[in-house]
Amino acid sequence: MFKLAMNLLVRKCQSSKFAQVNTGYGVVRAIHSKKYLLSLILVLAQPLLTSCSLFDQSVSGSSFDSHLIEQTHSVVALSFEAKGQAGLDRLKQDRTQEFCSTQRGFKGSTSATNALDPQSSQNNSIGQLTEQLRLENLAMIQQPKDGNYLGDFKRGELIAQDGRGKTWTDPQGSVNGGNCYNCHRLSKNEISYGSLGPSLYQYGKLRGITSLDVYLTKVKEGASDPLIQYTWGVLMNSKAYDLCTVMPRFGVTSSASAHEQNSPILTQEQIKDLMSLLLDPRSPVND
Amino acid sequence: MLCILGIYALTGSAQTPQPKDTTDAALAQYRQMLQEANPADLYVAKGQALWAQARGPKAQSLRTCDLGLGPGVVKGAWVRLPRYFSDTGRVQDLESRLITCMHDIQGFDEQELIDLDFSKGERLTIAQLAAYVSSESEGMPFNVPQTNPVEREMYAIGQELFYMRAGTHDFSCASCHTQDGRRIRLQDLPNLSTPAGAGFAFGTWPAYRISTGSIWSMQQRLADCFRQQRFPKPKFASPATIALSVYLGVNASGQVAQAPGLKR
Amino acid sequence: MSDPMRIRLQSQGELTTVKILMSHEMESGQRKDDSGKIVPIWNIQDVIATLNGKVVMTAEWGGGVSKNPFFQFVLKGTKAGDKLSVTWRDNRGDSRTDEAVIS
Amino acid sequence: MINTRREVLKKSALIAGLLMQSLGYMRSASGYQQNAFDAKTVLELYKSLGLAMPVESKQIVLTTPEIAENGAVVQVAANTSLPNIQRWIFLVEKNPVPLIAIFNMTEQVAPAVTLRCKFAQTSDFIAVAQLSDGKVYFSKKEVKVTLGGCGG
Repeated sequence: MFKLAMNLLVRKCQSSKFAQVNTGYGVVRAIHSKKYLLSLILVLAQPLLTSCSLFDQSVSGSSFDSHLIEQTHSVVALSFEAKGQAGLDRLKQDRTQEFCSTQRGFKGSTSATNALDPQSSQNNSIGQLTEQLRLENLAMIQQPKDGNYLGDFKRGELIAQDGRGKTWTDPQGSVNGGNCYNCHRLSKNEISYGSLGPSLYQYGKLRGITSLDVYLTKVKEGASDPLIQYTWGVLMNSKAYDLCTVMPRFGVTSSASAHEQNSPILTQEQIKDLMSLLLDPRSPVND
Repeated sequence: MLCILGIYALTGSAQTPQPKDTTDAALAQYRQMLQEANPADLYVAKGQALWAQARGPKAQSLRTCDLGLGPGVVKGAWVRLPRYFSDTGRVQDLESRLITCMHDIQGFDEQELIDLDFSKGERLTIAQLAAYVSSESEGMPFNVPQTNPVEREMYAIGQELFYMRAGTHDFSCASCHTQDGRRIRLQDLPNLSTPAGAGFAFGTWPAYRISTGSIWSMQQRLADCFRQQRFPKPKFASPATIALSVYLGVNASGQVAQAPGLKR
Repeated sequence: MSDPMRIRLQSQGELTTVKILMSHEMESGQRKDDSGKIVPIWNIQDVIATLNGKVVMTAEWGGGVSKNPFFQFVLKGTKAGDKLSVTWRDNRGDSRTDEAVIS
Repeated sequence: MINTRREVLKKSALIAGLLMQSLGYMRSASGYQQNAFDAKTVLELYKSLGLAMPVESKQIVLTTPEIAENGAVVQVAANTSLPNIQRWIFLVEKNPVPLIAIFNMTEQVAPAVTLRCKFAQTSDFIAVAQLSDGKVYFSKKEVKVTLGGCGG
């Protein structure tokens, strides 16, 4: 019965909002004229509020206006069209995306503060949710099938330079780039780098990989070496370390972001090449 | 576990001196040289001529087009857009309002204009008209109205959209545009949540794009942002893009209009 | 029909700086289209500037000049009322002349 | 802003006459030097223009950006204190076609010219000054062309 009521409400919401709007051009008029009716429905159906929305109130947190979020999603549904490989399914958010849409501080800073300080965060529900979602992301990380974490730094540099992939103008099935230079400084010679993320110049060198011997030892102990594990993990799924970081999850797909036959942005082989770019003492990053 | 991760955190300890200042200074020099003469002026001239020219199935000019300050008033109209129009019953940005005028006055088919590609045919016309109209507000402060409840609603929706994370890369507008002084590659990323950043962004489109050698409108700018965001394609003059424009325009309140701009 | 140039003049004493924006594709002849075919060169080849009917400068341009070209030079010994005329001609035989008067 | 642009009246006999005169001048006096614009290297280019090997001169001052955010539009300028300059030749050394432009100067213009040109990659910009006595000088400056935009 409850489910039926919810379904009815969903249909009610949709029919009231989609009435005049098949061009996507008259939506605001539609929202305007139906506004009070819609508000009334929402007030009467307070416990069912979220059924109009993609949002789950337990995820979005209580400080957000569910009516507004629901309106926003209606506007989104009317405003976008699938093009090339960019289908409308991309607008469906997973729990991490939903939650992080409500966390509005900037999360890509170069400061060392980790958003996941368990001391302060576990005292409140947002903190608990953050930790829960972070662990979900951590569980998504796969280790390399062959136990080898490293590839070729020269290929890694090309992947780091390449910012293409997954847009509606990129051909389906084309190889995606890593976008690394968009946000990070990596090598000494490339001056065209962004500053949304921290500098990764001398990433390996600054973390103790001072010689080829050290590097080769780490290669051997990849599965148990903390630096290898951390670097691999961040490249595979940055959200496992800092939930709302602006860095994409390069090696995993969540249930909701299971776009394009479930393919992550980068393959495991590409991520291995990026590992070498960051860690190999012969890489331009560690020059 | 978290302690170990902290030591190696990608954020933080890897800071080394970056030669950013010299690069930024050199880029500023490059941009300054091009500001001396902006090819967008060529499109302003075309837009001005198109505004006055009898065109469309009804062979009329746009001299009676109401951009919000009354029929035919162009000066100062752009810094008060998007706004609510009672004749259409919705909030419109400059480009959607131009479509209304081209339909009502000149007899063009609205849906055809919406379905065209950017930079082609009548859509290039719209971009040129937008360049002209925006140039007629040069130096004026933004004053995008929030008097009508629908205008306030559109602002709130625009803000939600700005922070909405989705797609293959988990990006939102906010991912790149909520901090001061950041770049993507060498391009400055304005902080669109501040008046200065929103003024710089909203107040300089339409702009001449060096990389494409053409005039780009705000609608085209937003569409390409969504492309890079790995979202599906926003429809031209769709409510989502207009809501975002309201968000940006209101955030830019008091900032001086400098369009048409010149961009990479 | 070609679009008009934008000519700006800034005089200081007897020197006048001439800034010209021209509307032209300036296709380099090096670029490939989506199907991989070279887009044929289409560029302004000749530019001529006259002051009161007398030639003061000519130029030959290749496909390496940027799209919507910007070109600046300085006239000497100018006075108010002098009339500058600028003409370009491209490799398709299209041409355009615009004028400006020194104030 | 000083803006005295005027649209040409297409039917003006005066302008039409001037146009004819101008084009006539261009064909007779200079003639487009296609060979020079076909040259693939700087040396080939000097040869096709019949120039002596230019000598580097500090009296040529170039104004170029150190870094170009986009190689499609790079503003370059040359000025000189050398006397009696007859021609400026602008080159971008590493372009597939190095020759950008030739300016034939007269005494009615100052020896300063500014132009926007394309850089296919990081390259030296070279400005060659040919004087009326036939002597040839040059100056060069590197412009770094960077990758830009989200697409890399």
